[in-house]
Amino acid sequence: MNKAEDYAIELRRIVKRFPGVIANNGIDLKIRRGEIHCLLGENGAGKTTLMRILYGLYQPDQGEILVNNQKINISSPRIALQHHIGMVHQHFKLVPTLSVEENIILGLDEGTGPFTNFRKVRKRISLIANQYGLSLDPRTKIWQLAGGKQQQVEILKALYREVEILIMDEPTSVLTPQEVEKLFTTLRFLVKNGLTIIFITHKLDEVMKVSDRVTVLRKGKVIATIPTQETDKETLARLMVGREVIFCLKKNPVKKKEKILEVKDLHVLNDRGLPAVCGLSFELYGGEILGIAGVSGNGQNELAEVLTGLRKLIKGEIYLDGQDITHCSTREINKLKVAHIPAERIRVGIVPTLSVSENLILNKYFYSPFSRGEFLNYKAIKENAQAMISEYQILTPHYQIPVRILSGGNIQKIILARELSCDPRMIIAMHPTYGLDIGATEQVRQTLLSQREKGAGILLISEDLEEIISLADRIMVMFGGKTMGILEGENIDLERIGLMMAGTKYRGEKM
Amino acid sequence: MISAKKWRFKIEERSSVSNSRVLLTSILAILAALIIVGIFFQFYGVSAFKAYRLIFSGSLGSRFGLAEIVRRAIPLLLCGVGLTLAFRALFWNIGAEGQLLIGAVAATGIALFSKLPPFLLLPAMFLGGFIGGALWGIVPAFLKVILGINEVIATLMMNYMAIYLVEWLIHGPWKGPSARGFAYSDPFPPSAMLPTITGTRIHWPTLIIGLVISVLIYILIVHTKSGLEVRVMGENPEAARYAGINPLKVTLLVMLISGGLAGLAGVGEIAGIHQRLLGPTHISMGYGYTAVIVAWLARRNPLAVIFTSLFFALLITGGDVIKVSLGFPSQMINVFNGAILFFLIGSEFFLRYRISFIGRR
Amino acid sequence: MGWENWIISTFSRSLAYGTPLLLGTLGEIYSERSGVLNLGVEGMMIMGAYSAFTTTYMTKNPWFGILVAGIIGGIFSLIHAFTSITLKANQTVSGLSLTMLGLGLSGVLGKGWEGKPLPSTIPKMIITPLNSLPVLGPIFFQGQNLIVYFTLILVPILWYILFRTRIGITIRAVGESPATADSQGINVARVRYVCVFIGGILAGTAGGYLSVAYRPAWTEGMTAGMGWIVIALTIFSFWNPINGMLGAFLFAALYHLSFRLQSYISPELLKAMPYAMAIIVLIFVSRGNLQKRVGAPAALSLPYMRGED
Amino acid sequence: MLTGKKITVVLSILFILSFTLASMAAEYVPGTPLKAGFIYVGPVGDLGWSHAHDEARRICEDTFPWLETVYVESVPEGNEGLYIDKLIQEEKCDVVFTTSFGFMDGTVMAAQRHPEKILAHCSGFKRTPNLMTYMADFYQIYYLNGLMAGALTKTNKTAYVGAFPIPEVKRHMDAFTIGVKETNPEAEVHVRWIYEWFSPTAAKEAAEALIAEGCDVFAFTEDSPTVVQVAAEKGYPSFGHYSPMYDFSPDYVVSGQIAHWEAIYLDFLAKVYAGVYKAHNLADLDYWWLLKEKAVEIGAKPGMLINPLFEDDLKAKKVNDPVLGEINVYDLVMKRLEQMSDPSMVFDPFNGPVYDREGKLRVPEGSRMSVYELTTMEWAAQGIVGPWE
Repeated sequence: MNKAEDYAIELRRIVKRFPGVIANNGIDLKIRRGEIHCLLGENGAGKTTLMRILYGLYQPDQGEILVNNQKINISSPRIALQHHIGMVHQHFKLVPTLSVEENIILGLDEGTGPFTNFRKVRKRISLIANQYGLSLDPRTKIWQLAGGKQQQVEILKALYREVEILIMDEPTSVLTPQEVEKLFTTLRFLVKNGLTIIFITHKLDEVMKVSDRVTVLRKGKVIATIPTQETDKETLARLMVGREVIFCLKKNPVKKKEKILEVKDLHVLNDRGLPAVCGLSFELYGGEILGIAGVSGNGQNELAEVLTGLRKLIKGEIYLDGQDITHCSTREINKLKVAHIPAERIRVGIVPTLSVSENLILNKYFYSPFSRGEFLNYKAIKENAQAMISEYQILTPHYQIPVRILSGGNIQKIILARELSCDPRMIIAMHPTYGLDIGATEQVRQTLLSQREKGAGILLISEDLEEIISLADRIMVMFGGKTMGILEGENIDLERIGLMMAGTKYRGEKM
Repeated sequence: MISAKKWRFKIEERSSVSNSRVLLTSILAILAALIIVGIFFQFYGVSAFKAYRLIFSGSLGSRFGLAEIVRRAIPLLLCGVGLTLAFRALFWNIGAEGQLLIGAVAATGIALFSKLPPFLLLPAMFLGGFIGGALWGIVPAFLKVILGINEVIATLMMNYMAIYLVEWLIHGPWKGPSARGFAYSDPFPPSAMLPTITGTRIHWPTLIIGLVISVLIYILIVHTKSGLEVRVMGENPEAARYAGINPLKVTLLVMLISGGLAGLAGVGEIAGIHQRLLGPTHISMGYGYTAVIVAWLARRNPLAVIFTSLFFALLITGGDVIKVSLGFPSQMINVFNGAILFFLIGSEFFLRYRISFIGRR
Repeated sequence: MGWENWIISTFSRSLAYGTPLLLGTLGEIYSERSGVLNLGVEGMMIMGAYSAFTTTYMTKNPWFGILVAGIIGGIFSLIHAFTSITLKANQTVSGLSLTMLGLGLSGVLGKGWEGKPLPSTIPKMIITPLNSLPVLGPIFFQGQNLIVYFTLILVPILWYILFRTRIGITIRAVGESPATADSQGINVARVRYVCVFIGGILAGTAGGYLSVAYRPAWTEGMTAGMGWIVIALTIFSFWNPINGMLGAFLFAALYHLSFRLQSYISPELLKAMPYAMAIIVLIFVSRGNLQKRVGAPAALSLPYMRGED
Repeated sequence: MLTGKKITVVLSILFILSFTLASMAAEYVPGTPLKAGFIYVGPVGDLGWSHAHDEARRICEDTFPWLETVYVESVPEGNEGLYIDKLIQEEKCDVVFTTSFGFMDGTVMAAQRHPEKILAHCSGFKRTPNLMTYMADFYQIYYLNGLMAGALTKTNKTAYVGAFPIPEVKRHMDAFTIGVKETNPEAEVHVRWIYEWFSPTAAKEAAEALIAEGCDVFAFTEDSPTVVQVAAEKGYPSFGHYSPMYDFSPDYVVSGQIAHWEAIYLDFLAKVYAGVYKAHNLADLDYWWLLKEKAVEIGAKPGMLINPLFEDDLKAKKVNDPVLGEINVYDLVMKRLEQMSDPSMVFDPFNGPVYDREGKLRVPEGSRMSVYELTTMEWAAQGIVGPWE
């Protein structure tokens, strides 16, 4: 058998539908043994879904899976593991209160019945760890470990299970640059030892750096599978984005107006009590969109939360229209006409069981006319809902329908309608088009642009570089809680942003 | 979307549930429970038919039965309405029993030891009872919001602390000289006794308070800003945070009212029925726990509590009837409650999920 | 009558009265470690007490009675398991119903069994020559019964299983992060069923101990709130069998001392103590890393549904 | 403006009008079949108070062919009114007995609601023309038990586990102590309270605490045989309470108190049947029945006054009585029993002089305590050790 045809995995015509979305639309994919194969695509392209099918977490609606040229039915992760397929999830599947070794042997049957020879386990862990240059104390509890170390545990866990095909889902999104380097070294070690790695990412640099071949996915379909050496970032970017529409967005030149937001020397801690934003300063002007780019986990979330009063800062000052809002509550900031389009729209943006009309006033029910004194005015609420539904083209059978039955796009429209209908001074939009279909994406972007026309200052936080580039007037890149510089006009280019996202400061400005 | 493949049927979350489906499912669940208990009757050597006939005719069919249903529904109504509010905010208040007792204690303190003029006494007792129950209720609210302590455990533990507080009072400092050494407080002065409908023990002022409050709470939930905040917090706490709703404020408000209403129930029992402080199991007979079921069955709707509290009052009274007429043990009522509850929580599953059988893929 | 008398009586009573508390607590620790809060302990215990008594009365074999008590407790717990695991119902309400049902059923079925003397009970043991050891002898080797020893042995075993074996890792993983456990191919529902069942068996056994060993008789409601002390003790133990043992024996000792020191301390205060202590412990561990180290299982009382992240 | 009173009246009238049942209850006609209802505070199976009343009820029903009875158990205090109404209105009872002190006020109110019916309240002190009170009291038996306990103790420490520190229990403790002191002036009575009428667990631990203190003879007031069982495990003698407890440990139950409520019930019901007692002549009727009325009995079980196993020990112990001279305890018990059973009750434990444990004279020489003094007794007799409230 020809080496080129020695496929470890073959996926044929995989189709997976979710309510309202086709996540995978007839995907064919072949993974060669012993290669690092990147799955490249934007958020929502269907990469993760496809890999979850391969790992047995989802069942495909159509299509077949071949492992080592044999057709199999992977009904659960256990079956996947039996075929030596392992997966390291973006959100680690680790039990924080258990130790490293306990997490590693969790769910594993070693034929020792209920008992475990921990000495043997430890020995084997350290053997594997040494082999791949990992260093871990098997008795440490997971919650005591940093993100990179936790990922090592995940990899160890897979290796301990004698995985031959390892799926890594956006493994760099939680890592520091040093940790990323370390990870790549580890991955090369693994391949050298005969493993096959499927590497999910939307970062071009990583593809170029680590992979042997790359498959580009877009909207649930395979666009191309190319050996990495035969391509370059620009080609891949074009294939990945493939977006004609985007670059046709009509954008009027900036009419830079008065300063809306001023952030001085901001310091914020994350949930684990570690510094997430360290000494960040910037300004936002009316009528502009300031894009904030960066690998996720570099302080963007914390920044957005501080600016909306959801998180306390430890040092720094924040001014909105010259007014000190450093220690204002969410409600107080909200009343200063700050709109917030949250990243996780279903989890935090709406109340699924409440009606469309009630969801549309979540940020203004305490104003007249929606309430008078303590009482709600349902007439005004209804009129507001009807107006919003038609203005934002929300597709809903009725304004009293619970929001949960609407599609993702319509839910996002509800959030936009609610947040933007008060003529906001400032809009903080996080991943506003994530997971939306093309039409909805278009509408969301147009809406943001029209707010810009009206003179609002918009802070657009997104991991979707294309989106940022096409919408933003200025782009600030965050890395490690600091700004790597702000790009403007001519200076904006993908490669430069990529470098800054990796921690290189922009030389064009004094920093 | 969930699929449990092994079972060869598919379980999907329903997107919405109509009121009539809720009603129908609840009624079916109760019927199923009654059938199971009926089999138990039969097993016990009593015709289920006869037992149920007696339960309903004995309680609904006589003046005394009806009066008893109404008077038992009063504490269930007050506690239950408060619990619907707490449950709306996703605060699992299992502590109505303790809050009721503290309300009774506060009312007793005012009735016996305040030197208030007679016309002020009862209003002061209601106010004091409300405050007492509310204070007992907001402690776990604080514990939950500030320290993240599970409210089920906290409220449960506080029930027992309330029980032993009452025990201590009637054995110790509040033991009445007129009780001849028995563990009771002195009886209340007449101005601290609630009027009752002649020939019954229906202390109607509490009943009216309960009915008015259930309407008020309904209005609060559906028509006010605070009510919207409660619903947002209960349905999606994260969204509440993003909308700038202060969880401490909402939880405190909810537990202030929930605990306070249970406290009012305590005032009603103590000033309307007993007119002195006595053993905790005699004051309440587990109304606080039964109210959990009452609120649960009402699907957290305070107006529906009017009916569900009457329904459970009917069951309790019916239990009394068969206790007298068939010589059934008094624990029968717990079998009833337990069975009905299990069928209700079972039925919840069929409300939330749609189950369809599928063949092999 | 010196200090030895106080030590001997306190410790030996603490063993005798603490054993049912400990059995119940051990069971509830397992149940809660797997993520299922079972407020039905009182109900399972009383069903155990009832079935142990009637079985022993009819068969004249107290050991058979204890066995049946464990089985009945286990079967009873499966009701809660079914509603809370399979039907994903609210565990609080389901547990409360279990307690109501247990109290009710045992009260109704137990009519006619009340006030009957038991023909045979679990014998008290005197272990010679160990009983002649000073202090320790009278505490441990005189007048205790096999169930007490069995429970004492159970503590390290259950601790070992929970913290040193694969089974324990699985249980704790299911209670902390069922999604993770699921992703490792662990059947979350099955683990929880087993743990709830273990909780039921132990609670039933505890009830059986009460009615055929501790005080050989059956009376309606004889568990008298012990199930709720168990709930408090489970918190107090930080979900660890060893601490559970210390807690159970501490409260049992306090209970006994409340009678010895009756002239000095209000009994209501002592009775309220387990409940107050449980809240204080919760306050104590609610902060910072302590929560992770010794706090409640993260998925406690949350039904698990496989879903998307 | 509507006042509270007016609303009450209006609601009451509406409520009453809404029912057309005008069952004008008639007064009982002597000589016709009679129906009696019993309301118990606890479950009937608890071997204690409620059980004893229910035994008596059954005996009555077996004795009188014209009598029909009905009972309700486990009635929480505060609910007695309802049950009285139910028994009268629906079960058509002519006589209703309520058997807990806590039922007093509810029973008085019910008596006023049903002036044509006969009610009887046990252990209370409030009477109306149609409500009598009754009580079968054990203090004389406890005294006799005390005589034996004093003789049997080797450590000079006898034990008493009490339910609630109320006059009834204190009276029994005092009588028991007086008995103990009479046969053994050195002995003490150690007391523990469990604050429950029925709590096997508490009774057990209280008894264990007393054992740890060195007590070796046990008396108690709690509605289960727990104390008997605990004492027997350690090989200590004890005295049964309320029901025959001999069967629970035949080797260690010396004697005990047995209630015969049927004595009162039979007498009263017969007189109602005969037309002696009617719904208007009960205001002064108080059955305060003791040994001489045979409302109570001393014995390990009916007919077994003293467990034969202990006869020799009791006979071996001699005491000097100022009146009876040297006499062994067995004979002393018999003599006292005879004296107290005499219709003129030539002896009573509380014959003066009686001192309390503070040394205060409570009953002067030559006088005897009145029923009122007995039922409100709060002092502790000399020899009692332990908490008193």
